Amino acid sequence: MQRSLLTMLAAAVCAAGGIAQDQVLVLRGGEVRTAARQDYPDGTVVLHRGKIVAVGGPEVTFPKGARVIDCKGKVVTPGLIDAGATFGVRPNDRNEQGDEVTPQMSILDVVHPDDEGFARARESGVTAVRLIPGNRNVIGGLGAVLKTRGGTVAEMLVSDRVGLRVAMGSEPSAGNRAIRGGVPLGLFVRRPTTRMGVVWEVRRAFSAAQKYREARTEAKDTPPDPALEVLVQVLEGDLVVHTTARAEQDIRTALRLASEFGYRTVLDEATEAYRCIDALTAAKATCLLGAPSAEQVTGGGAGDGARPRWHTAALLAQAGVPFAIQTGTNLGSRSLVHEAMFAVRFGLGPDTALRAITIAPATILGVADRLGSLAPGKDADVVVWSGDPFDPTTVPELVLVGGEEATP
Amino acid sequence: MLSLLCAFAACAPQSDPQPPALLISAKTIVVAPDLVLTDGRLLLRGGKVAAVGASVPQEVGPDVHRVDLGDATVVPGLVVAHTCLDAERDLAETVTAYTPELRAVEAYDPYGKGVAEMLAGGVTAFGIAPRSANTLAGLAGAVKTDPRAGSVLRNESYLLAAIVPEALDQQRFPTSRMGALDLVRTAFRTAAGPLAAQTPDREVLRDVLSGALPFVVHARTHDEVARALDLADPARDGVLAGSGARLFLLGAGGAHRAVDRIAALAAGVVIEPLHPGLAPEALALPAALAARKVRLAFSAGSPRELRVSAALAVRHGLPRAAALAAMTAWPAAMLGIDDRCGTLHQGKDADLVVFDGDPVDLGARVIAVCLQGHPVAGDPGLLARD
Amino acid sequence: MSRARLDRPRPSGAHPRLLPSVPMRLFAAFAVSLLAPLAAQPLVVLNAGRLITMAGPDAENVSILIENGRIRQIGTFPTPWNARTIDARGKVVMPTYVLAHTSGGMRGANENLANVPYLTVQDAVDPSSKFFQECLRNGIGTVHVIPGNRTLIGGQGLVCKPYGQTVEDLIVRGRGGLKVSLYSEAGGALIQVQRLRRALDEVRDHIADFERRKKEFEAEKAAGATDKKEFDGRIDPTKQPVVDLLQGKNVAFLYVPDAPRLVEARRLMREYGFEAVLVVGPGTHKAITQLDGLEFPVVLDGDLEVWEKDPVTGKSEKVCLGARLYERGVPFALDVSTGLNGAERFPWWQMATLIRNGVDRATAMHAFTTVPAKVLGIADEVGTIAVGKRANLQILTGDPLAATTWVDTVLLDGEIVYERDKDPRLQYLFGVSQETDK
Amino acid sequence: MSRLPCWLISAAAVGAAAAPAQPPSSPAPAPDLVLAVGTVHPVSGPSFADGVIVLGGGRILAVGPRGSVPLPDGVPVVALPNGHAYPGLVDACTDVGVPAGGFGEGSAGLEVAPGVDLDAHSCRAMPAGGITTWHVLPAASGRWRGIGALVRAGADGGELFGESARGAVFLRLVGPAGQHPIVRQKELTDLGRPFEEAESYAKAVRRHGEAVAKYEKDFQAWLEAVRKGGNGKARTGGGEGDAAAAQEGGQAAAPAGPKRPTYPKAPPPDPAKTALVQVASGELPLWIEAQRRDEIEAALALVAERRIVNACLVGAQRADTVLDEIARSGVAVVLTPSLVPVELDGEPVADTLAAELQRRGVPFAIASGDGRRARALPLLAAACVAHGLPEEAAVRAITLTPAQLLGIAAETGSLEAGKRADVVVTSAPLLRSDARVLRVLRDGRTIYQGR
Repeated sequence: MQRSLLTMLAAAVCAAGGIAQDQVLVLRGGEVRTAARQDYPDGTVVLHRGKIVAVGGPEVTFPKGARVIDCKGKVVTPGLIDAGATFGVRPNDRNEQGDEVTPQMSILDVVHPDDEGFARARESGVTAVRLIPGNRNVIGGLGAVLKTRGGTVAEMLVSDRVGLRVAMGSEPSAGNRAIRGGVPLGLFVRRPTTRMGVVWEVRRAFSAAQKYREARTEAKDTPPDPALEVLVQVLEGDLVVHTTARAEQDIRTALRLASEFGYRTVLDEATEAYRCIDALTAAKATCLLGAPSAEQVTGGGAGDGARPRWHTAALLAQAGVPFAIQTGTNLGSRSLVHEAMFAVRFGLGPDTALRAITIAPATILGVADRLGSLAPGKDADVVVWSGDPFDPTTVPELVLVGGEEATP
Repeated sequence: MLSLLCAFAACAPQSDPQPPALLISAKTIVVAPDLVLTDGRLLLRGGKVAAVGASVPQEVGPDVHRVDLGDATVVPGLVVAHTCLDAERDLAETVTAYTPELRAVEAYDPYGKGVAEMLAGGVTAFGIAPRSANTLAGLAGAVKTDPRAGSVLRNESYLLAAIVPEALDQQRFPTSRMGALDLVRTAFRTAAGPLAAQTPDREVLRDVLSGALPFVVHARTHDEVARALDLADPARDGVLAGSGARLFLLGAGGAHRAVDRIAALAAGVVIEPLHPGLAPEALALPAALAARKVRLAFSAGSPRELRVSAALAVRHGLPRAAALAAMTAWPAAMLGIDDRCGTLHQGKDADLVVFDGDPVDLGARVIAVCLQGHPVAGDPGLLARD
Repeated sequence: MSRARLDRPRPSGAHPRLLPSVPMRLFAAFAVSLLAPLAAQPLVVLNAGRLITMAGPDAENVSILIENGRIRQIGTFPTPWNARTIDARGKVVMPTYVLAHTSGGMRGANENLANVPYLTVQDAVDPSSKFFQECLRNGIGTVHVIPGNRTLIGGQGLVCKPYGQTVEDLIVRGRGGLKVSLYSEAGGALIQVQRLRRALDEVRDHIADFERRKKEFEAEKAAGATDKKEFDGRIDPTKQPVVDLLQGKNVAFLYVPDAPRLVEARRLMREYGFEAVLVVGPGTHKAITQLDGLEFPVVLDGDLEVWEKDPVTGKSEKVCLGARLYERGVPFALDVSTGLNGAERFPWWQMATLIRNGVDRATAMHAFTTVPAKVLGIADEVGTIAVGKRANLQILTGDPLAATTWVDTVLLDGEIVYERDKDPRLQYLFGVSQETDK
Repeated sequence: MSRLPCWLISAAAVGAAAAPAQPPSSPAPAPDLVLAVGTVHPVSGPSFADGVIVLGGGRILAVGPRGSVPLPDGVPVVALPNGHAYPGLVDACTDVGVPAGGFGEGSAGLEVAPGVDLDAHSCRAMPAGGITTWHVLPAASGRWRGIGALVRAGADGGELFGESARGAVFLRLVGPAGQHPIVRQKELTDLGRPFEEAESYAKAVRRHGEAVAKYEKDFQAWLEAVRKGGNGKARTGGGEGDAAAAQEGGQAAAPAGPKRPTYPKAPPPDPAKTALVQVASGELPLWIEAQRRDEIEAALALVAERRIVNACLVGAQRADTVLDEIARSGVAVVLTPSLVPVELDGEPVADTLAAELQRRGVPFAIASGDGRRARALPLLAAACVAHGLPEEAAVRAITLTPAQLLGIAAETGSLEAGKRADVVVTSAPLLRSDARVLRVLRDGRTIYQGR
């Protein structure tokens, strides 16, 4: 309720941003890759008031006095969407470690709009990102999709109900110590200390949510519990779970839990997805792939023992498993477009690769109504590249976020 | 030297319980930041301000001791809105982060060294606050810098909440700002809820919601401040929105881009001690806020800190009058003690400081301090009947 | 599942040979087994689809005749009856890349004593190191392995090829340099410079004393005060490399982390009159004018783009030293990082990074071929494809700067030393089997 | 002014070190700018209203009330009718420009100038505070810390003052709190030793020079002797080693004729001792960081014992306990006051130090000591005024006095004809809180302009 209010306001702000430059903007003559049905070798994109008005070939007409930018020899694509951005939040604020299960936490409370990560992502063609709590909790909290432009969270916000962070594998139990009698000293003497314990925590939370839901339907006056409210929304399918699962066993566990409680889940950083494609297709699961160029998992996930393969994206594409490419927590060093470029190097088709960093994440994150492709009515998030985006020598020459130039 | 002052300050008041009537004339008398008398007169009687300027009768009785301070400046006793003095350890209950009903005055030691120093520097009243180590840290109270017991003016001046990093603890809930803000929201929601049982902590939170008690949030960086303001922002569906709550900010050093929202949503800002090392924007913030009619006060551990903050603020564009108000009238109002302190209007307590210049200039010296009519610091002979 | 089902780019015509994956330590053995026949027939003809010589315009559909590891002929000519042909039609042939300065390929890059000029990399280099395999995989054919930056005078470098079984196999003619480093932990900058000064002073005095004794010997001989025929005074062997440096018989590879140190480095070079190849960290751009008018091209270290935060505005801006040097017309060579993750270990990526920052294509490619060859004094042997030069060639599946291009085959001195289809590591990274990475 | 001579010495010495862009002696350059300001505070003399300052070739050509100095025509005039002009401020001791991690391990001979990070943000911030010259403290470890660097402010980053930019040699006597008395005593006794060693070192160097000369003579003589005496072979072979052997053999065979002389061994070069020699000769100032009473007394003892003409106490927080000794000793003091009360060993530090030193005629400078305070240098001085220091004395303590202590008074520190054109113009008297810096000139170039 409150959140939708928030979103509306954000939208209003974006519109306001557009009104500032009320003039019609036309990108003319470039090779337009819409990431939708049709591409236009000699294309036209018309933008007005922060929205895309028209997309098409040379035939598209536009009013006099419109500002026309000549894009001959250049490539026009939708703004990129990084479904796995790791910047914008200070390290300690990424996880609320006071408890293992904190579904009511919202990443919006800790987004740091001045973080340079936003500017850098923007300059590399990324116009929207998913930010979500970290993996140190079993159930971490709510993620959000934000634009990479605008000084305040409200201006940047696109959607704040994109997913609930659940984490499998070694990270949630890392640092915890077993209780084994005696007095528990300190915060980290607690469960879980094993993968089993992690799963057990998830089960306990969701079965509690089930009871709470029944109790509430029977007795209207049961005191509201914000944490369980969130889990109930998951159970009722209003909210998607984003499960971090790198190693094969974790991926399978994540799918098992999802089917057990009947909720929808996205598999985050599914490094070993190439090993359980059958399961993924069977469960109609969707994946977020981190850092395709990595030869080994580094950072917090190293303990999961997952082994990357270079052609994972290509295999998923063949098997028809919907997936998006993210920069991810593994290697944040390169920009999103270059991660996709490596996927292409390793065998992924360029069109699929482009969709994997535009419309695919938009769909997975439930913001495809506003972002992800060049289509009339969508936000004017557009990138003009100096050439083929998957050529390593190409640079983004113009980045528009909500119709406003975002390149310095 | 300080210890000597302390001893002096300690004994002086007891020595004569009923202060003498005093007629002060000076080149400059600042009755209030907006009312400054030149070559004015001030009549103190019974520890109160009996008359100011024109209202002072030409002829006063022989019992009145006349003092001509020449070209000195008389200002109301300075007021510090937020301090922990040196009772640091006692002012935070670290077992849990939710301690709204704890009172700082109960850990206040009127004989502490810090108090004497405050007095010597011209601070006659201050708000003693819990340390920002807890999310809902507790209640700040207002006291006179008067080493006698019973100097407490108010037990509950405002409720202090902190979302700064030092309020987070990696060994207990909350460890992140997500958790801290969740704690604050949940606390107010439950307190406001009809089903909530009556407990002391909820009483406090309800007083905040009713506006009876100011709510001070310690937030420093731009995003901390933004989240603090969200609490009172109807557009963000803040927990305090729509209620009568009065939101103050403590710190706000990084808020130079949020001044307009602050002006719209906050009742005032308490500036953390300024030092030359801070970023220029942080030093210019008081000026920016004052320009938007935001009421300011200072947090300070000592009078030196108070005056350095004021001086630096003025150095970066804060008008002198505003700086003086931030050291007297405004903090008094915020602490809810403006019926007695903060100005020298008729009927107020006779708390005043005599400077040999403008207190906003660091070059100005404290000549004398008068507390409820008693000369308590500075040159003892100056205001006392010889 | 079979790899054939992937739309992965592969050499046209070549059928995927699915060999059993083999532990990497046997990797060298592969190439050996396969160059055995080649030793018998010294003549090799390489038919190139596109030839990038780096020494003039590119050519289409030409052949290269290789004899005894050297290029004998380029152009179109009848294939000699006894020549073995390598078919690279439809592919791109260019010289292998040259690394002017790296600490990869040896065990323990830094001696924990500061002043050890008498050490030499020859004793530390490991022919079977992962780094050398990675070099071949990325088309790098000549590397100057030299001690790391965490010493003062670290020892003598070695120019070698990343292929062979013994150190002797690796050695290539070329000027290895003496490693001198101004790197220091925080706070040590001044001390480091002072220590270097002291070390050089010591050697300078040593030389002076030597010269004096020599002069006196001549005098004594003239006066008949000695029966010795020859002067038998000796230079302290542990000082010899530095003596050579100060006498212009050796060149230093001087690592300079930042601008203040760069100024000092130039001052030292002036004062002590020695020649140095400057290996510069990104921070040096603040004193970029100090890089004008140098004897040798400079060498950039692995990270080409760095972000510098401006404490005033709090905004951080991207700095690309290579681009700045390009604008000033200062020649430079590139380096790759030695890690297993991150694209900075690929020459093509490093070149692309420079081009993204405004450097032109030719400059970027020379920075990995002719320029480092010049730095190492072997420009007449490697770096370009020309008659008489070493046949160090790489066969690429496409344009060297395209992300989809792979190094297909590498020849060093006319021997095939790498074939992509037999690269166990790639077979691992493109497999789905459970076996673990060695 | 008993110690004026010592200033002159240092002024001469270091003035030379910091080679001026253009010595004042050379023929006066053409004027290129005129500053007309409401009030001029030359510091070297009384302030006056409605003054003009004529600048040319980076130097001050003339200063005085309007009318008293001839105004060149055709020269741009910058008029700031409400402005107050002061000499560019001099921060006698600060850590602005010290790289993160400091300068490492210190020694009397460690010149920090090459290590100063002139591009640091703190350096670029100095002009905004009206500071045109500062002395970088050699923030190195150890008792003998090194030789500080003189830095000039610039529009973008600092510049070294002259070629060597050498400031003062720093000796740190400040011990940790709660040190055991015996240890302290040991620390603070026979500080003179290094000077003695330095002296003998200087002797050794001189002797070596003579010895070499003698050796060359002897060698030639010996060759002559050998030539005359025919078969020298019996006696010696080439090289000193053989010579030595020959000597032993000589004793055995006891042949006539001179022995081959051996080359004298040179003393190893030692920058630390060299620096101390220069200190002893007054060529380099010696600045001693001392806070507690015993430290200060030890410092004074050292100065008296070695008769150091150009010495200065730095910090001296407990100077209030030994004021008269300081006054008698003839050393100057660099105070690094803080805006907020400070304590030393749990006791508050007296705020009245500056005033007391002033009363006793001890020359003293007020320095930031810390880059974070440097930009508020005037406030530091103002804080001292609050404790009885006359305002003009406070201004002098951040301009002329530090320049004199650093031996650059001939170059900067006051508004006098011939000095470098370092000028700060503020919107109000410098020590007032609302004094904004309107314009800063260094060597006649505007390096900062306030809004």
